[in-house]
Amino acid sequence: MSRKVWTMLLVLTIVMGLGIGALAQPPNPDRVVYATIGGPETLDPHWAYDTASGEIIFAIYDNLIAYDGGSIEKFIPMLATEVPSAENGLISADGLNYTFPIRQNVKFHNGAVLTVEDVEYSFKRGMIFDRAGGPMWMLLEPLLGVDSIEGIAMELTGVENYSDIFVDGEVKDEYKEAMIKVFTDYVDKAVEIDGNNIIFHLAQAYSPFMNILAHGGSWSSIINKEWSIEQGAWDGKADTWWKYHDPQNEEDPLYRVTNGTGPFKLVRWVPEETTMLERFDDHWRGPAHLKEVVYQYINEWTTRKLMLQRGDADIVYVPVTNMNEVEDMEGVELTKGWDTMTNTVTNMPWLLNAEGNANLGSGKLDGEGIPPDFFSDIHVRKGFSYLFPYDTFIEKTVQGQAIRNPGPFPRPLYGYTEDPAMYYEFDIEKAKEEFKLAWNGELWEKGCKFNIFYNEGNDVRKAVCDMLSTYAKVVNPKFELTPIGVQWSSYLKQFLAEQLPMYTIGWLADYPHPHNWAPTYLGSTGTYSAFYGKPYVDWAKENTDPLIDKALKSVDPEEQKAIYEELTKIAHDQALALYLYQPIGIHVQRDWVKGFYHSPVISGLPESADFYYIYKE
Amino acid sequence: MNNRLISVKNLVKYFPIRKGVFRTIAGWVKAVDDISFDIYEGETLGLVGESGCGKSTAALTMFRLEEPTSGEIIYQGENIARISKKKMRDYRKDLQMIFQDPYSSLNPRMKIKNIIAEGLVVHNLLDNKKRMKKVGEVLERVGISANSMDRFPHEFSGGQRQRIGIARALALDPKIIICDEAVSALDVSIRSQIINLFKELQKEFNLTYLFIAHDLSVIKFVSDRVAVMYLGKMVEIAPTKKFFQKTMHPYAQALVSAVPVPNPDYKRHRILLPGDVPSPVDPPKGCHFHPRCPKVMEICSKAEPEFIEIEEGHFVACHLY
Amino acid sequence: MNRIIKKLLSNTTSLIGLLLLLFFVVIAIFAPYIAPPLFDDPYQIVRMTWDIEPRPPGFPMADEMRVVFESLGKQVDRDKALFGTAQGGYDIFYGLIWGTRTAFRVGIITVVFSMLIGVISGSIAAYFGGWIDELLMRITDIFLSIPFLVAAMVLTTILGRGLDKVMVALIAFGWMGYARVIRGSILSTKQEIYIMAARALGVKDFRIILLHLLPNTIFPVLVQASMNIGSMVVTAAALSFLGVGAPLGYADWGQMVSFARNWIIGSPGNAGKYWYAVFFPGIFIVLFVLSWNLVGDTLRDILDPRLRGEL
Amino acid sequence: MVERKQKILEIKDLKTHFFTENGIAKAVDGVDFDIFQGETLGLVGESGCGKSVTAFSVVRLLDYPGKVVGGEVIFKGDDLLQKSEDQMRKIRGKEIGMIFQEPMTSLNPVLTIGFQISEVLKIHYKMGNQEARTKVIELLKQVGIPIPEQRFDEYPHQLSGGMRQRAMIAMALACNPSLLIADEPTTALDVTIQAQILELMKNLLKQFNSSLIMITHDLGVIAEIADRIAVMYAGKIVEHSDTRTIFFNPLHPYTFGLLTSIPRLDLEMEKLESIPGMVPDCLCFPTGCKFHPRCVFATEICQREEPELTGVEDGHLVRCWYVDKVREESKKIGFSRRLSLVE
Amino acid sequence: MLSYIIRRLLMLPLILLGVTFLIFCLFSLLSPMERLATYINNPNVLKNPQSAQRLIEKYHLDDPFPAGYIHWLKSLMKLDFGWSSTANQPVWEAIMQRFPATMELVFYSIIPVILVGIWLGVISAVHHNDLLDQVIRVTAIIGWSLPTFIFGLLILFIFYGILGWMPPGRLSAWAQFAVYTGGNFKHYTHFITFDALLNGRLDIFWDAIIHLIGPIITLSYISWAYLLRITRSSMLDTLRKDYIRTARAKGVEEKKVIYLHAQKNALIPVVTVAGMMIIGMLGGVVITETVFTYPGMGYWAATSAQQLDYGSVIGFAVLFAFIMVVGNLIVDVSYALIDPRVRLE
Repeated sequence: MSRKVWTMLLVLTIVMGLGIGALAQPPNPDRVVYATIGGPETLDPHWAYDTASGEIIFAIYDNLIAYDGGSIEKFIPMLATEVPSAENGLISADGLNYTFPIRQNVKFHNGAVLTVEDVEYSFKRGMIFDRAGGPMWMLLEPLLGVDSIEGIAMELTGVENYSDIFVDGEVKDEYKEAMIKVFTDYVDKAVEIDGNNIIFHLAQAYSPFMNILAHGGSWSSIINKEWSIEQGAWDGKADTWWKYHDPQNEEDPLYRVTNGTGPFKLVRWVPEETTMLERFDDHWRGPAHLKEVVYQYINEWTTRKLMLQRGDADIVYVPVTNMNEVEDMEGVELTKGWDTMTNTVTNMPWLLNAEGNANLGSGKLDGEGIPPDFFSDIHVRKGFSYLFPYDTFIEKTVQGQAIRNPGPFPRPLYGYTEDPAMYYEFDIEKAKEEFKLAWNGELWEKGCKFNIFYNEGNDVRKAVCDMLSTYAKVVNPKFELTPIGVQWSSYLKQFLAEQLPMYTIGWLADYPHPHNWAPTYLGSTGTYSAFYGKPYVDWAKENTDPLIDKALKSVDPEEQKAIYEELTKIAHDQALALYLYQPIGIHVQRDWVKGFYHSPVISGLPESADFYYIYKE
Repeated sequence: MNNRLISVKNLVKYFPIRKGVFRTIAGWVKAVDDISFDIYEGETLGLVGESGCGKSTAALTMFRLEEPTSGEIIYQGENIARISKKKMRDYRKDLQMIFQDPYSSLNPRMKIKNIIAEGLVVHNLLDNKKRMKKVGEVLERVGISANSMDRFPHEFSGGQRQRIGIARALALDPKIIICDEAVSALDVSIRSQIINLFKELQKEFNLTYLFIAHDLSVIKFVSDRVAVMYLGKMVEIAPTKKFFQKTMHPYAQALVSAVPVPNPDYKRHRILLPGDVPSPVDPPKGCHFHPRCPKVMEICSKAEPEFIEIEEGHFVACHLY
Repeated sequence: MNRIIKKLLSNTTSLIGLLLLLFFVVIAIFAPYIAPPLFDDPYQIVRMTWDIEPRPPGFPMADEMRVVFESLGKQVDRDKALFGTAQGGYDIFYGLIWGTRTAFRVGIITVVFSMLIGVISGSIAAYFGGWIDELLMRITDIFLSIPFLVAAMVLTTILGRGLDKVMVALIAFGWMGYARVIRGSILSTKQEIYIMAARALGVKDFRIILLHLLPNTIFPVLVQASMNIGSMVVTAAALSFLGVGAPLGYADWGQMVSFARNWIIGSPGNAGKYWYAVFFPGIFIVLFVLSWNLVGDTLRDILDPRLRGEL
Repeated sequence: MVERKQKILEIKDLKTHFFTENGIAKAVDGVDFDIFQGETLGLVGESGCGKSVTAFSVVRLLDYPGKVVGGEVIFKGDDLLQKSEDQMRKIRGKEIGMIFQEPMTSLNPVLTIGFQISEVLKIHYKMGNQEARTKVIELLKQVGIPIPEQRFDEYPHQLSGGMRQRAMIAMALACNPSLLIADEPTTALDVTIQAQILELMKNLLKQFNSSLIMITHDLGVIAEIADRIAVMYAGKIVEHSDTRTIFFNPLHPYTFGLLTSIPRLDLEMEKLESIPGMVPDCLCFPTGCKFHPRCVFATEICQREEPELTGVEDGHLVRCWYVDKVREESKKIGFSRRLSLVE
Repeated sequence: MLSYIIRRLLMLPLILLGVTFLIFCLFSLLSPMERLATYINNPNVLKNPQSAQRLIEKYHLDDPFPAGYIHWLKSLMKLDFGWSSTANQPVWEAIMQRFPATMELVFYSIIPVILVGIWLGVISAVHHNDLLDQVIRVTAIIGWSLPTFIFGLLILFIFYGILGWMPPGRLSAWAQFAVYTGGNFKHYTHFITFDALLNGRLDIFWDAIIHLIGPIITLSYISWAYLLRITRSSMLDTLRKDYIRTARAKGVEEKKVIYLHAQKNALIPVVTVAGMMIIGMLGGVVITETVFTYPGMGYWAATSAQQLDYGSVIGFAVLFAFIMVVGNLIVDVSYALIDPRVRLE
């Protein structure tokens, strides 16, 4: 009986071994498999606001202009035939009008030819689409001067809530006229056709405008008007636009179908499983080298690693912490040191919401907690700024794949400086001095006790908290900082409620311009800084807002540079936050993959690649 | 005759059969189908019948261990079929039962003393010390050393366990005890010990027994009166002597003739009944016994015979009489 | 009772199980001596270094960490990571030793509480029957309809990270098995004559359940419970593995395995480079579960031959 | 008295022990008896006396951990204990049929009655389906099962207890065995059904001319069916004789006790005698005569030495030191007289 | 029997309702803001401070508990399970997309469960207390004690990492193109293996099979081990039954006694357990699919549970409850079909 069992198992094993050996496929020279984590949220360029979506849209759609290779300052024309500038007169002297001549004979994937109406439609649809939490504020801000189309609608109708305009999904009769005006007086006027040119009329001078339009920003992708309407997207009319504004995901007709002018067309997208692209042979730049590109979404690192090792995946996303594992892998190429447009900081809000907030301990400076305005004392902030072992952290925790920033601006943007005077270094003695000064010495005497936060699952941020907590104890045993990991959901909730005393968070660039960072961290209305508490907001209105605005309106790069460096200095002097690090990216691929270049503005890079230029050898 | 101790009138116990999508009642198992009898103080009433005839159900229903479907049970002038469960609990100490299987009638995880004392505890009789004394007394009385009251049931043999069961009932000084097949599962040599014990106890404590058994020889030996059941109906009740001298109901006659007698020379006319006992779900019309009856008449399949007193104390339900 | 112990001791497999269990009990009790804590909270795993990458057995404590501990006034007695360090520089040995306590706590608390809930609801359902039974069993069905792991995961995520939350989740979705088992065995025990006898004595319902039914039906449940202690620990570990278990750095085996998750395979040509990262935590979990299974398995055979073939 | 015919089974000093964890249980400890063709032997005793084990030892169907440790079982001249398992299989069902106590559990619940009975025929006679079916239906008819064609395809649970036992009998008799072993075949049945089955067995035995070992604790049943009786106590035969002798002239105190302790229908009795104490556990039998702790006649010798099974009269074997005392006692209460007085 | 089936089916909506209610209660423990985080993976989204509130309104996150539940129930009636923020597609669509893959995995896992579990169980019982029995038993217990996530990763390591036999995922890249592009490949059953055979593509069939082996083993080994135990004890129990003695007394061959008389009876309780195990495997796919990146329900369930994507969790649970109830019903019916005592009731 048992012998039979073993014989059967043996035979089975042999057959399987032989069979697999015989049928194993050689790596296909025309196809690249990219194994990464997390797939796109949508394929609608006007909806997408996540890296993974941006990555796919980048391959499928084209913009008017693009960055020149890895540069973040120089542009090249794409669907426009010329890059506007003050020199060639395509940007008006006041910086309010941008003109783009449109390229001829460009074909969409469905065979349609690109027209200037397509371009006009693309931007107008984007503006009226403006989904909640979406990317369109970037275009609305320069073009209409608001961050949401609803703002204009509310202003024209005079209602307090946007939803008051409607009854049963229909615009109330009394508001109908105003609503049509939103389109005709604002949206329609912002983008105009002039022969074969498209002209943007800006509401204010806006130095990052070209960055916003450039390739890599899905929100400025050019879609096909006729095809979009066929799919059920906005019909281009003034009196229907609100029906296409801020739809549910599933109501968005373009969320899963594509028709771009880009080098690849979509064959199959299974969310969170795979995206399969195929070469578009009529691409205006000429067909790509690769015939097929497959994105495999695999959350398990071990699996991705094995696929890389076996050559089943050509390019693989490798967490920086596991970099060493692939370093000496045969046939695998690891390149390091690529700049990324992201940084990580630990914020210290000046005034916290004490109500129902358990994070502050007793809520008083009695050794059992901290007062809500604990961090409004500059010595406290400086003390902590000295207390973080920046170099150890970069060397050990992120395996050296990060650089330091003196302020909120990542390298190589304006505002980044290597001036040592702008950096805090790990120095327990200096930290001691600062803490002794804080709160008139009371802090040093009584100690403090509060929670510090990271979002669950982020081991690197957890290490930050551990280090802070550990060294706080070293500097003064009465300093008790408890690291708390919470789900992203409650992290966000507590952040919005201004309840987090010290929390680590990052900012990923929308476009490579310091303006994307300055208000965020320093302004009075920034994504983060608006939640630093009223004292900060008041302070920022006087000290940082004017500078930020000045830089935005400036057309002189030198002037901009000076202003952003000034902001960095303010950030350093005030010790507004612990500017922990700016990760530098790595790219891992099989060595038969060629044609990789890095650009910090392309979504997904440096882990992924611009597949138009990729080929296999 | 002594006083009536308990009297059962038109007792009925039906069990519903649920069927169908909504578990509606599709029929009834007529386990006890309108029986009436009295038990007199100090007597032993033997109740016989084959398995499934409803004799155990009748006993359980009488003591409200199954809720009667209808009918009256008069005890101490009160219809205990109608009183609340709580009130019934007070009567329980008068009404005790001894069960067939000495192995499953004692909780295997309880010590003997606790098993016997439980009745005293739940009825809140005596204090703890006196309880234990009482337990010792009843144990000794049924022939088990009081020293062994700290042991568990599995440490005793079948006969001893049955004695413990008896002690449990005795501890409450009951008026009436139902012995439900109390000796059937015992070996021959043990059975006689227990039967003798029953007899002694009856004399000593003036007990009344309802003695249920399927073995007529035992019934004959222990009871003062015999009652025979067939398919939920009472077919004959008579004083023991009369019953065996002059068995009236054809079923009872067949039953008596079928009992194996340990005497190779014993000659009798054996009445072999054809077929099996029909299901109590759908008993035959008319007299329940008529399909198997050797003396069946036309009327038997039509009308149900009444349970009437033929001679003094001799009741029969048969169209023959 | 003596009989059970004797049998447990005379059976080779259960003897192995008992010895393993004893081994873990000893570790749990003497944890402060085997691995002296360096943080105030002993369940905080000692960090040997800030390195993310695991370091092999015998790795000495990094200087920066020694400085930290010394300035905190701690005596660093053990300066080598006996089993190496896990991802993040956590001492595997320390984590495993103190994790033993965690394992016992998680296993025993979850099992005891879910058993309580299960036994109470199951016995009420079985004893009273009718619509109470129907209702309770449908509730059981509803709880059973969501896969255990998914349900526990959802609840832990909602409640937030932490061992107590994990335990709450495991209890909330872990009682149904007991309810079913106890219900089944009470339904059959209810037919036993001693229950009828108790009722004949006038014993009240709850006394019958407590004194007569439960003592006779609890053993299959106890057997199941003993085997579940192991599987609860595994499930807690699986939750940690999926990233919703004990807080990071807490001495918990599941976490130690999840630390190893990304390091199971070393570099090519040196596949076993990080063997220690998964081997030690893995072997602890497997042995712990195995010990309970071996004991439970034998107990089941000894206690209740009727249970064979049942869940 | 039946005509002495060919001796078909002879058991010599059969010993069957159970090797349990708590020690060796000597369930059968030296049993001798023989059976002639067409004869019915009653094996009587209380539970645990070893009567069923004796029967199962004969056909070698003992459950683990039981084992025949000694003796011979000569069936038609061959020692069954020496046969291979294969040879035994050919004897079981064909030469020796068996009927068990619980007809419910003794029939396979998932196989039809017809299948289970015809299986015997298929095994031993290599009959085809159709042939077996015809034969089985005939058998079912013979054992008194109405509409056998329909019953053939029914499952055991669809039959009543009496019918099931009839089916068992049909199965046992299918191959016309020369020896039938019936282990308490009527115990689980109701009195009226029991009467039917007993009647049926008596008739069939005549018809098939088979021998029968009837195992029962019911003296009433045995009185009706047996030609000879062997009384067992604690793994040994204590008395062995023809039926009338056993009933009218019991010479072992145990037999005597049994007979006086049963309530009976044929007598008016004032009081039941009873045997004190209980059947000993077969793990630890008393020394000497195993009955002595319960015996009223017991003396010191009984404690010390076990008596042999000796012939006291023609064919009457008794295992007792005080046969005479028992005979006297028996006379005193007028056993034979009282019995023959009836009717 | 029929009325029993109908009764059970009538119970189904009740259970489903209960399941949804339970999950809804769980999620009601969270504040709207916390639930919002499901839809936000990038703080950039909060650029405009009002967008949080607008998103909450958009996804009905601040509806009071009963209203929210009823709102949700209504849409459920239209098979509208809402939007899955983890799958980035409608929940129902996500289910339909992932369900066949999981079913295929579970379907193939039944084979070893039945074959190995039951077959070895019988062998083990027949060789009761032999060395073989001991080996099988101990292996089963050890197997049972191995956590799936460790076991799965080891399988992946050995059989894919070293031997290259069992790649993760469901299909190789080339096969994906062959199956999903061009329209030549017809999807009849959505089981890749079946479709491949029906399309006459042996290479794709083989590719699908080698992708399935690892997950199958990982998913089912605990079930084998458990079923083996159950079969063994049920078989041992049956072999002690009276009718086995009857069969032997009839002179039935030992082989026939075991495989005809005993096995069928012994398997009756096993069928229930096996059925439960098979249904239970649907829940067990969470870790297996995560480890092998097998694109099915389990993988998705794990993600959505972690990220509190409550639309998906409810969808998943409703589907699972449905399968549970129907599956249990099938198990009960097949139990009845095997056992004449129940069948002929």
